[in-house]
Amino acid sequence: MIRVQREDFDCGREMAALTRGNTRIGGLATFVGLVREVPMTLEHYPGMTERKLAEIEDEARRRWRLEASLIIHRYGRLEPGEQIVLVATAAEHRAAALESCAFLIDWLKTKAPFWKLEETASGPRWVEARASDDEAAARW
Amino acid sequence: MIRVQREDFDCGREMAALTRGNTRIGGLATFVGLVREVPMTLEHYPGMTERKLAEIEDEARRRWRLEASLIIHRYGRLEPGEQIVLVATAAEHRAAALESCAFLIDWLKTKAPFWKLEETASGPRWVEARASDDEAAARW
Amino acid sequence: MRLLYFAWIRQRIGRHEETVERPPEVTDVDSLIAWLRNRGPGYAEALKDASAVRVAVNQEYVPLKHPVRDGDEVALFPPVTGG
Amino acid sequence: MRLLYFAWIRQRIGRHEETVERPPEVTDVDSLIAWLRNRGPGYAEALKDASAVRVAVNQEYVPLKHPVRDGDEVALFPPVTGG
Repeated sequence: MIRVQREDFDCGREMAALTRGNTRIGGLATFVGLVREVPMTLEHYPGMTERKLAEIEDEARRRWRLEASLIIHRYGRLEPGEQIVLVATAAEHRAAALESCAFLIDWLKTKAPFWKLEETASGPRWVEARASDDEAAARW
Repeated sequence: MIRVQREDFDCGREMAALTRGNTRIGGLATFVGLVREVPMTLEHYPGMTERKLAEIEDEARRRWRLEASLIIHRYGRLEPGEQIVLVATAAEHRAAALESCAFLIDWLKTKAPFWKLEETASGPRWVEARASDDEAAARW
Repeated sequence: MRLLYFAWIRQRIGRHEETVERPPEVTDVDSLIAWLRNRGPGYAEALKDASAVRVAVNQEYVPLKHPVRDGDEVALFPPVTGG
Repeated sequence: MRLLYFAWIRQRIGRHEETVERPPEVTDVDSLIAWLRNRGPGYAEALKDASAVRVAVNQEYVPLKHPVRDGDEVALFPPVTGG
């Protein structure tokens, strides 16, 4: 399941909804990305964003046997400490959940069309793509 | 922080408490272990359990620069779908959070003194340790 | 063709989207970028370094040699930084 | 010495803990297990395969050659299965 939204999300509620009623699930891995230090505005490409997130989720479900998965990504202006993204994967055993969760956030970072504009002390600054993110995505 | 308790826990609340007010945190990784299929009773070694969990957490904090960490492990009788364990790690960047979270659950599995008695259809059965858990713990 | 711009490419060009008639010499992403550079100083500035530009045609990432056709949705943007 | 038993070792021995006077021949975990096996059929059954037994002395995992002393807390249990 994927969602692209301006509003915040409730991790506990999303995690409970993801696993509820499925007692084949033995492990749930999640990753939450948070705004560090300075406010930022997340711009995205409506339409393509949903499409890419769904493709990435499909790829995870091809590579691992997952019982459930969820990606929520926010856009718009966010303050420090606010949640940006939630990735959650549930599987019978922990390895599939942990690996696919790391895979999803690594791929999302380099493939989902989002751009961050930070409000730094010296003015607005577009966050630059990092080579380490390409390397993290390439290892899968 | 570590907690060993009979009661359930609220993932959302624990995650929010872990990151609140610390805007150096850019990534929060969590793992939740859940009871699969059949009810079980978790026995543990009070005193040694807390000690071992604290040691494992200390080891994670030596290996990765973490802003916050939490291990909650339950004991007693649990129904299918119930939460057994929560591991959560927060760091500036996602790699440290994701890796240390996987490390904590891998080490906990082979080092924390818990034993699971499952109520299978054919009667109570002690869960056997798995070689794959030893391998997972040894890779760190 | 529907053209979309994001992030600092959008800011430098000064608009988020526009619809243009495809000139005959524009047959792929490369020639589209070359043609756009001549539309004004904002375009020239935004697109001066093609290696810093990522392109999606009909919402799929494509290389610079990818063909563009009438009716395509072509988006130009910097490397993504979400997550 | 305070002896603690967990999981199926506890069940087979039929008790969770006991306090015993250390006999002189019990100097390490190995000799403790040998001595316990002679305390009754439950003990013998629980401890027949020493390779299936894990031991903690004063809440630290130890190998079979680890010494045991008066006043030690010695726990015997199967491999752990938490998480």
